[in-house]
Amino acid sequence: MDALMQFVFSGVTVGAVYALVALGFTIIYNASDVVNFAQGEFVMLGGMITVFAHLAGLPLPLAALGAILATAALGVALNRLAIEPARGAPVVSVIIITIGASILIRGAAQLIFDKQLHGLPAFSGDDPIRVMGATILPQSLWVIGGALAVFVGLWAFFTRTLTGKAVLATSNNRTAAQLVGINTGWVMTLAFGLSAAIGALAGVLVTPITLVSYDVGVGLALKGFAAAMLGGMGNPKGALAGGLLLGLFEALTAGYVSSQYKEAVAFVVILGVLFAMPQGLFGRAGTERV
Amino acid sequence: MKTLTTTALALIAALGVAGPGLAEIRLGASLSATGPASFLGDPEAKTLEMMVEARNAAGGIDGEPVELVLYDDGGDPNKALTFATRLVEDDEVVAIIGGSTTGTTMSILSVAEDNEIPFVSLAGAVSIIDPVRPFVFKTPHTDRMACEKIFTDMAARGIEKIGMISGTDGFGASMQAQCKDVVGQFGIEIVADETYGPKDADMTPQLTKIRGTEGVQAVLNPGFGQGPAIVTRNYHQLGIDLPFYQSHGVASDAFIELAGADAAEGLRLPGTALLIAGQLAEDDPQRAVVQAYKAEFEAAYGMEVSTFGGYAHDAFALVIDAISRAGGTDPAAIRDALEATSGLVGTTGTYSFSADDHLGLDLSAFRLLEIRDGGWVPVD
Amino acid sequence: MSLLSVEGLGIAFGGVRAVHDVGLTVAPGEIVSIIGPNGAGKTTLFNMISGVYLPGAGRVRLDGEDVTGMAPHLLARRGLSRTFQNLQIFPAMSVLENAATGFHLRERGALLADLLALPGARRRSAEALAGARDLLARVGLDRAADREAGELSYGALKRLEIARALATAPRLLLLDEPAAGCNAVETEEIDRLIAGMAQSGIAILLVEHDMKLVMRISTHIVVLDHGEKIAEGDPATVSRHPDVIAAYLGAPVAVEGAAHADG
Amino acid sequence: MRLSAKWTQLLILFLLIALLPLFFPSGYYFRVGALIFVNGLAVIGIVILTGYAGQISLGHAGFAGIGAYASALAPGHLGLHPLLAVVLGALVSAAVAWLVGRPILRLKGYYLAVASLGFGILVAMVLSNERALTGGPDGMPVPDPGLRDLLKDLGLKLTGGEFWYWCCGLCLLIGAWAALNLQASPTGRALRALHGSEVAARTVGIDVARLKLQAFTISAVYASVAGSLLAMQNRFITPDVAGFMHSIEMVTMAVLGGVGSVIGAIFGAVILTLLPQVLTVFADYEQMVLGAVMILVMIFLPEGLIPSLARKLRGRGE
Repeated sequence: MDALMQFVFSGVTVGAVYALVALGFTIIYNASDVVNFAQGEFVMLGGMITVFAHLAGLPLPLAALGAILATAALGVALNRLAIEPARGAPVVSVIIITIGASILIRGAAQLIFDKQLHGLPAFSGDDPIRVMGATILPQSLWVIGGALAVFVGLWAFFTRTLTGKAVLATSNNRTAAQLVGINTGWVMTLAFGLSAAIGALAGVLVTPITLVSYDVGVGLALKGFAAAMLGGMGNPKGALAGGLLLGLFEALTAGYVSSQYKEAVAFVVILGVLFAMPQGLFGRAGTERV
Repeated sequence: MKTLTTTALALIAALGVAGPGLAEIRLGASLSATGPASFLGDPEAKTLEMMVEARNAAGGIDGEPVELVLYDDGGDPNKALTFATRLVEDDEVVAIIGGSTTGTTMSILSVAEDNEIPFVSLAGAVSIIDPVRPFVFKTPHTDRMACEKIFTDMAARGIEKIGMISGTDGFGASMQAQCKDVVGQFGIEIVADETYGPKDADMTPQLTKIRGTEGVQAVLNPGFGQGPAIVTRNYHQLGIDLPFYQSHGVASDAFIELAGADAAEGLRLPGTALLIAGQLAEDDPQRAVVQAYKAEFEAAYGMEVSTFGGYAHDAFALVIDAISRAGGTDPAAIRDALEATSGLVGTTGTYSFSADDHLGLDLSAFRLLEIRDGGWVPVD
Repeated sequence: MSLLSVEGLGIAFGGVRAVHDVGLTVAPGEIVSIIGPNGAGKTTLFNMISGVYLPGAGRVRLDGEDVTGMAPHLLARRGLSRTFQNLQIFPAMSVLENAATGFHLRERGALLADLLALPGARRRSAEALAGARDLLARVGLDRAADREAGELSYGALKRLEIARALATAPRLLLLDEPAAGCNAVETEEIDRLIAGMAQSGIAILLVEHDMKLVMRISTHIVVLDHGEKIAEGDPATVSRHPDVIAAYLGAPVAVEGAAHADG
Repeated sequence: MRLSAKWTQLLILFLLIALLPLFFPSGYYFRVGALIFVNGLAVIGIVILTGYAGQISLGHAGFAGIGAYASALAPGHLGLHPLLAVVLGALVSAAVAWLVGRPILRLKGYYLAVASLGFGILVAMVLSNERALTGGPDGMPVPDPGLRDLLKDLGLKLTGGEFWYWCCGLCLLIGAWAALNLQASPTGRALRALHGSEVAARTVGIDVARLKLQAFTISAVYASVAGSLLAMQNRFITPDVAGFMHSIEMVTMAVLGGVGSVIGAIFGAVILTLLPQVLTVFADYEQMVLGAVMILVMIFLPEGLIPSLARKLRGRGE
């Protein structure tokens, strides 16, 4: 029982990390049908900039805020310079563009920062909290809380605010959105800025747990992407559920089956879900229009 | 179509131009300065560049300047093979240093053997020098020796059953296999054998399993990068109070910082003299070499010196020593001189090669260290 | 006996009944037209008959065999082909190649033979291209054969779709607004083309907004409104049917005018 | 007309392969050439899958991994001649592609991308974890096929680099020939048709699922043979060959050069293989240059370098 509890804690911690990355994917996808493979680099930048600003003497909250703003600005620039000019390109081209952006950002980061691993102090100390014989670190609660807060924020944004609905409208039909007076250029700017900011926030929150270096983005993006697809791309509910499920699968497989093949089991589960539900758990089902 | 041909020719011309100018003694290196193994290759590349510069400032080898042709293979064995070919065929180097990882080393190795160019590897696997290949040498201890060092200490503490948690990256997987291979000789049994991915964020499930395994008396974690730091924290988080061992893969001050001094307190690992440069006894043979390298490197780059940079330091010292003894740049003569190396003091240990030993280190080169109060303390 | 018979066909999207309880039959050589205002469910009906949508209710029979919900490529093997209201051409291929895909059922063969360009594969391909050239001549596109299909005008693409559909040697052809976007001359050509196809024994099911065309060539007309069949019969009967007139703006004179307005 | 276009492309390719060695100052250039040809071969597979049939795979390196490890394992474990091992690898890849492709090709766009990516990662993971068989992440040696010795007996003495240059060059020519055959064949037309419009393709009787599967299988065979060739000439192989980055590299080469064109895609392989070799002096900037090239080409030459440039030239001519 203690063991199961510990596996669940671990799964939820890791799952919240995945969910935070997956949530970052949803806004851009909702506004433009683009899956941004550079999302992992936003997470990396959030962590790296905070670390270096903190080292330079800024207090942690200020460093984190600066990192989030800087990364958001980079997200906006990415949209302006690389995504907007290629609007209407096929999926393969967009994949290549965003992967190119991720390689570019990673290459720049290794020059601007360094190739070393870095950590941040945990926000509320390192003393583990004991619950039913298992332990969890306070920082895990920060990550879980962050994922929930971002989820609630996004959910409210898309369903309760006019701007959020404008984002969805832009994704459904850009021309129609323009006709009803939505400034689609601004919507795209907003979407990339927000996505990058969420990614950077994820970086700030998880760095005390996972550590950060210039090349952590790829792994995080892959897991976040897989989690988002599992849940159904574009749906905040799907991102949260997909991330937590993926984390729990890995932890339980590591605990009860084989730690060596925990990721393999996770991927097999994702493949299985996609075969049964090609749009993911909470995805929009589309009818072919002829 | 004409444009295509012109472009192709222009590119080929560019390839040629990219080669170096003339120099008397040309050394080649292919290291993983970027990519997943950059924690190895980056300090290695920095070390080589620094040492070549220092050497030339001091007049080179017998008055001849040394030129270093350095390529970054990014940890990709396929690229390493291409660069090795380039070093041999195009740059016409007299010796090669490199192969930060076992995979890249195995690729370079075939080129070096075919072309009879001496090659000093910086990778850990025992298969590099066993069986002995005429032109292939290496400077780091083998992973097997690290395992032996750790198991010797465990046996001395009366430990008989251990749990192991290894990274699935090249370093962790290789050491895991070597440790399983030799553990029996020490009367120790591995009763729990877990792994984690190199980018995993939490290893409490694996550690919980190990803790729950009957009879575990100590835990060993072979790996490098963030994995061992996270394992160490999780170990502390779960409140496991069994003796805890890490590998030489994390032998650096940065590790203590990343894992947290609290969590790392009391853990042991096999390291080199570099980690305790300041504590070395006056009569320690390595004292002068180690302190000089540490001071130079830290002054040149403003970052902490690492065990891995030390491997490159030793490889360069060995090759320079062999060239000056060979009295020329004939690769075969350099090889013979390398094999005749005896008692050369490096940062890793004291090297003495022979026809059937191309590593030239013994277990005494490893020092078993314990982390106490955020610093390293030798325990033997 | 009729080639196609449809009984009680219906489908709903998200609770909205798009088509409800529609039945019709088409015999070889017959031209059956489906008319009705925009949104009456004509294209949805086509999509169900041709296997693009799975019907929620009812039966589709071809030669008396139940083919309800059968995949389109299997229906094609049974002799059913169609064109599309919103063009579905292959824009990156040449006009000739577009038409040649219609010969797929006859030219397809061993994959290996195609990879190695064995004589059999080359012969099949050459035959398909020759056949496609003939069909392009028949729809008046022979001069555009080597152009990229994406460059053609709307009306030309409509004819290209007909050529491609004809290439499958259909026994039943579903034409979705073949004359839309065509000028008067082109419409007349299409008119002749359809009549010719019917004469050669092909059963034709037609959706068309050009009422002159429909009245001229149809042997039978089915009128849909709000997804339900409100009338059917020969052109003369249908054009006098009060419900039809009501559906089309509610005035007797509006039948033809309305059709042009919303074409 | 089409036939002659095919032979023009093949002739250019042949002349480049045959004549470039005249300008090679050292054996290293043969090695680079051989690498380009191996990458080119793998990339032709992507042309068939993505360029012709319009399907995405981010896991094709998995098949290269199967081919490479077949070459490494089959001679020792099954006693097969290394050349037969290549064939075995191709057959296993085809079989795996057939089985995996059935379910995953039902997915579209990003969902197909993530499913194929998952497949590739699974293969890399198995190769990395099954240490007893594959040597784990450290890799394993690959036996030499002995063809060089055979040629030596026939009086043709070649260095290793030269031999693999000609061998891979020949394989690339054959691969390009078959892909060009396919493009103009009934199957190729059907593939390109379903790329244009799946609905319309179905209505002319094209069995879309089956044809996608055929394209996936053929492209897997290309990747597998390329993996085998790479393993045999490197004489050592690590699971990197099946890694995610290798999959991305294959797709990038194809898309950069022009995924709809065999020659274009091969040109993409040329660029991406040469890039790290040309940039060795600026190794620190290599990643940034690569990323920038990927973005810029996709924005300004969306069809890829060769087709976009060809179109521009044609536009100027008219």
